[in-house]
Amino acid sequence: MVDLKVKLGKLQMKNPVMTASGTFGYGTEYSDFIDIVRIGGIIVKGTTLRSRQGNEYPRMAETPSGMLNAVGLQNKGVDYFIDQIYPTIKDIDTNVFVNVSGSTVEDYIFTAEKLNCLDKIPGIELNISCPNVKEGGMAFGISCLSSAQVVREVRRVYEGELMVKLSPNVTDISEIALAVEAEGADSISLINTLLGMAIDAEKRKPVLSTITGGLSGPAVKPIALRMVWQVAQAVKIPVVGMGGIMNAADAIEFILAGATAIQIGTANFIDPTVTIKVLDGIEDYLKRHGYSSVNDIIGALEI
Amino acid sequence: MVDLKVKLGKLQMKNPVMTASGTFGYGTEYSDFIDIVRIGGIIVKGTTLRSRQGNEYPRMAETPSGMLNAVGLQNKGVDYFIDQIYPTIKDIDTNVFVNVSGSTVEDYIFTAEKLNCLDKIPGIELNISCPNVKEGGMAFGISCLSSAQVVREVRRVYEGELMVKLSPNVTDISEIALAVEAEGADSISLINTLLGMAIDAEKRKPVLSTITGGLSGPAVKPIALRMVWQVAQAVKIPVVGMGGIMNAADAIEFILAGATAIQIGTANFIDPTVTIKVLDGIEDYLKRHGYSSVNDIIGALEI
Amino acid sequence: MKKFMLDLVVKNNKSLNNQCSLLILTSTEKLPTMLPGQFVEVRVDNSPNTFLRRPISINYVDYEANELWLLIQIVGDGTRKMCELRAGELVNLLFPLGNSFTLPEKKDSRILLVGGGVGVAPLLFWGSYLKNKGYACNFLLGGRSKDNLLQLCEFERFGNVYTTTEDGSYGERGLVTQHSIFRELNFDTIYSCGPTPMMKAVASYAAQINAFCEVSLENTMACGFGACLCCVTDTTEGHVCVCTEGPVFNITKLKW
Amino acid sequence: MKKFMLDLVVKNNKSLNNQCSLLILTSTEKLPTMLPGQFVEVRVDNSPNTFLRRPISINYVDYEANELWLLIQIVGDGTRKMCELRAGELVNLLFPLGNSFTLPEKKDSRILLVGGGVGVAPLLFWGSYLKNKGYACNFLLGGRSKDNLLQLCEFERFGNVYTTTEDGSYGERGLVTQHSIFRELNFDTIYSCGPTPMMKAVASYAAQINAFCEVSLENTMACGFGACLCCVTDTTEGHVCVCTEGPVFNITKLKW
Ligand SMILES: Cc1cc2nc3c(=O)[nH]c(=O)nc-3n(C[C@H](O)[C@H](O)[C@H](O)COP(=O)(O)OP(=O)(O)OC[C@H]3O[C@@H](n4cnc5c(N)ncnc54)[C@H](O)[C@@H]3O)c2cc1C
Ligand SMILES: Cc1cc2nc3c(=O)[nH]c(=O)nc-3n(C[C@H](O)[C@H](O)[C@H](O)COP(=O)(O)OP(=O)(O)OC[C@H]3O[C@@H](n4cnc5c(N)ncnc54)[C@H](O)[C@@H]3O)c2cc1C
Ligand SMILES: Cc1cc2nc3c(=O)[nH]c(=O)nc-3n(C[C@H](O)[C@H](O)[C@H](O)COP(=O)(O)O)c2cc1C
Ligand SMILES: Cc1cc2nc3c(=O)[nH]c(=O)nc-3n(C[C@H](O)[C@H](O)[C@H](O)COP(=O)(O)O)c2cc1C
Ligand code: FES
Ligand code: FES
Repeated sequence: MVDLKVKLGKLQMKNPVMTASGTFGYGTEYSDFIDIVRIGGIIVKGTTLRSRQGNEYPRMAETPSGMLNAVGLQNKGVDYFIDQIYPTIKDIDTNVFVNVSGSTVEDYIFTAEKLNCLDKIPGIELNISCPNVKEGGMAFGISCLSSAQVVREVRRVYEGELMVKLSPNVTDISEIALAVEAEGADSISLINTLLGMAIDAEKRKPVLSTITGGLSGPAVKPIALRMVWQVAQAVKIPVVGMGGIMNAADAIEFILAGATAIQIGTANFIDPTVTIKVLDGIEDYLKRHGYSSVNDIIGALEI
Repeated sequence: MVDLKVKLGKLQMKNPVMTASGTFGYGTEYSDFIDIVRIGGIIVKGTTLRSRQGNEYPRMAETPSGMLNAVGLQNKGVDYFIDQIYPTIKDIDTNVFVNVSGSTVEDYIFTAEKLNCLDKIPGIELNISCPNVKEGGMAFGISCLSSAQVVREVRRVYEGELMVKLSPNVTDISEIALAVEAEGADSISLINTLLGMAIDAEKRKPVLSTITGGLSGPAVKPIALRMVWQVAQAVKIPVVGMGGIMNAADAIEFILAGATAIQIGTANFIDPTVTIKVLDGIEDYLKRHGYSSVNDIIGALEI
Repeated sequence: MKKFMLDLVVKNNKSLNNQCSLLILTSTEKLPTMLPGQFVEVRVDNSPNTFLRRPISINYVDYEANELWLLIQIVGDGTRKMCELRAGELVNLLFPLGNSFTLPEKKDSRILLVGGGVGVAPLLFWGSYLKNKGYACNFLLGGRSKDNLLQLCEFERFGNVYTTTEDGSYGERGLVTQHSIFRELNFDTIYSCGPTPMMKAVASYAAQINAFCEVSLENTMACGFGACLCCVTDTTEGHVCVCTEGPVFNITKLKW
Repeated sequence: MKKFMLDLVVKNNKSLNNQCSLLILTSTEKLPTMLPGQFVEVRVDNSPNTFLRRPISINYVDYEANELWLLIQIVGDGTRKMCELRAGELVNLLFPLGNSFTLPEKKDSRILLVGGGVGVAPLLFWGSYLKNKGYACNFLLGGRSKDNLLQLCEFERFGNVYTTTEDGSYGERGLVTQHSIFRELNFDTIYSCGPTPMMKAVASYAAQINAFCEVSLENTMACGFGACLCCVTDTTEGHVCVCTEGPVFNITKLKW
């Protein structure tokens, strides 16, 4: 028996496999396909202070080994989440994180404060990296100063596990990671989507209603892996890696690069059972290589 | 008959299809497969002041819809180029550009100065964006200050077409584009490769000798397209777009986004005749849509 | 309704014209129950340009023969690969997805099903279902030319079939909405699937005569089961997902 | 030597064991001249995980039958797809690429060709070529077990065949370099292709006895024709491309 348990800050996780925000609904969308309780952690949809309609359609474009999305944080707001969604998911026996976004620092603070009261939500993922909203979102995540400020303010009001999700659309991601670590983040997750664009040559128009959108999927994996490796070298807090993970080998690459846990996003759309396959595959890898715990391979890349 | 001619600064090009540096050797590598004279412009290998052995192997990793390379500017230096290579390529009847790289500003200046004397080299492409060398390269291209400095100094000594090649590994590429435009660049080319990484999970080792390398190919196309669009909005000088172009439709997307010309890199490895196919495909597109000149579709994206 | 991810077996793949094929799938297990209007998400293997699954309507289900029919029109690499599948090969599906058409209120409703091009796909299953439940249907099917009129014989098993072609090569010449049947018969219940301009024309006619009208929408989908929020359409209730709240919508809900 | 990009036709694809196949290609046109040691770059279609071409040695050329043979071992998706090609299908190649083995200086040279696993591939073509030119060859072929010894009958047409298997299931037990032939015969010319540790052992033996020795190297290649500079190996003359200055190298040039 190999041990799959990992710790994210103070939080014990049954295994390192999590689902990425915006790709796993509230978890229940997947319960016909898998036993979602087996997943180490579920990050639910991006949640904002007030209800948001999201962007106009088209919101999606397929790209080589990836996709662009421009959902734009469609959600019914944190109060709706607390009143309507929380009761239906609070008894799911795994760590459920809420992904929090905002247009202003106050938005983040108020949303985090409200979520702080929820017993069964052990943590939030602070999304300072959404490229699909006009205000806020990524704007916070691309400068050290504003990243630090949001984290500092949220840290004051939020007591649970505070994971901060970084944007890859920056020159030096380690710098931002260090800035949010210094303000009390418990862990860092990366990468959010890369800003991209698709054009319909025949129609001479952008494919997405928002012109640009967020790129995800295996296409971005090499970039994500590099950034996770850079950030894991730079910070002391746990790193949660994601970007294009499609199978257990991909997940292990991120763990070797220094990720304590990983998130799976786009792959869920193609194979809604992929999380369980990755989980089983990690266990199999550890057995084959004679490791007793997944902790033995975190950051174990031989340089 | 549709008109394929475009102008890059003062330079007349017979068509907008160019080849990307480091992927087309000195052109002659392809002459068994195609009539290289049909290509609008050939950018030869990255050339430095002194001879460079390049990086250790492995230098290449395949990735989803792309590849990482870590060649590291292997070349025999500018003097060797002038003495040995130039005589063999100077009569190729198309625009041959030399891609210039350096570790210090002086390197760039001296190399450009030497190339300034070559009659049949109408321009250089200043590579301030190579991610595969320890010193210089990308370091210049990721800050406005140093980008501006290199361009300013080279502009003093170089009289031909000065194309500056930008790095995509930055937070705000338009800012850098504006900085180099202000210093007298005649055109801007982008994108160079994105910094990425590959890991062999079974061996627990990085695949590349240099750990990280440069990502190219269709995987990066959405990012490249977005950056070309952003830069074309920002600057007045011509933009040369590249990143993952595999066929005529891809090329047209870049042109619609604002590129006056395009470069093809990685695709040449898979299909050494791709440049000619793209050229014919652009002509066909223009005919089908009733345009008389390729200039009619530059930046013609309808927003 | 429980959703499944299953490998089905290609029983037959019949080319209907140079663009369309009828893919008949089966399984060693009994196929789950599906409803007319629902769709499947097909994983396209061996296709470098097809990263995501492809949504395809359920064309027909023959529970006795344990067959699931898909009617596919080639528009790109994904649909091309589906049309190239050979008998015996496996194809991975997520299904059944989405909502379904609503039964007419009265048994004696005057029902019209209007389909255009490959949009006729879900109407066959719906027509067979209606007939089974004792409703009488009329089908109005349109296409650019005779070749684009699909499955006419199949439709005739379930009701009266009227046709239009744009070039007049079969049935009446013109668009479906110009068919003389609208002057002759008085429908109170209309279902439609096809190109958006066609459905909009049908919807506007239905609204005019105050008929109950449902249309089946398409949208760009990444998942097909409500997880990505990429497939929204604008409704009187705001943005809703076509893959879960649709693909079938009552036109009174749409902002057409 | 002029390089071509051509679609060849699969004439036959024969599985040799559960990992290896012999792919026989042909063309309606006369195949161009190729040299032993050269390789082809295969474009692998319908394979989402295979972005670049795959380098494969020329195993044999039968100019009379207009056949080009490739011996392929499945190690990943690209090679798997090649092994699944069916007679009649087209496969796109860039070829012929790289340099070739060097003819021995003297007609009466005592020649040994040492191959391991799928590394025997180029040695068959080279052996046939040598025999044609009037040289006598010995082949020493090694594998993990009997199953991994490929094309023994083919090799026997061109010279004496000696074998080793690691498990002793065929020929002598052990590694190729442990074969008794080295104690019995005195070679002055050795060619080798196979796993790097094997070639290094062969090279070190050759250096010891001062034999002329060429080995055929592998490397990660993006293009195969000198354009990318990805495939370098370290030599006495610095980094050189395996795809153009190799794949065949005299061991005196290598830094082994
Ligand atoms: C609920 C639903 C049910 C459907 N039912 C059927 C069906 O029964 N039979 C059938 O043949 N098709 C059906 N479609 C459409 C089908 O999903 C698309 O044709 C398919 O995804 C195209 O994939 P491709 O790889 O062949 O083409 P791609 O390479 O993805 O696209 C080729 C071209 O088609 C356009 N395109 C892509 N997707 C769509 C789309 N959904 N609608 C319109 N244009 C598109 C693209 O813009 C592009 O120009 C349905 C779609 C939905 C949403
Ligand atoms: C000049 C040359 C000649 C060759 N001749 C032959 C031949 O005649 N027959 C034959 O079967 N193979 C030959 N090879 C090796 C062949 O190119 C690789 O096995 C093939 O590229 C693997 O592709 P894939 O998609 O199946 O595996 P991938 O998915 O690319 O790789 C699967 C695994 O194999 C490893 N791998 C990939 N490429 C190589 C390689 N070049 N060497 C060793 N391991 C590798 C990878 O690291 C990975 O672990 C030759 C290679 C070269 C450079
Ligand atoms: C459709 C879609 C919606 C997303 N929504 C969110 C979101 O609300 N909040 C967030 O932090 N990230 C969001 N993301 C980003 C993912 O969580 C993840 O960071 C990214 O997709 C990279 O991982 P992947 O390649 O495994 O998908 C979204 C991604 C997709 C594809
Ligand atoms: C093997 C390889 C070598 C390269 N060498 C150089 C170089 O010397 N100088 C340079 O400016 N760019 C170099 N590049 C980057 C390309 O010119 C181009 O910017 C990049 O590959 C994106 O285009 P593509 O996706 O069409 O390949 C190299 C790319 C590859 C793949
Ligand atoms: S396609 Fe994902 S929510 Fe509808
Ligand atoms: S593989 Fe490109 S130079 Fe050798």
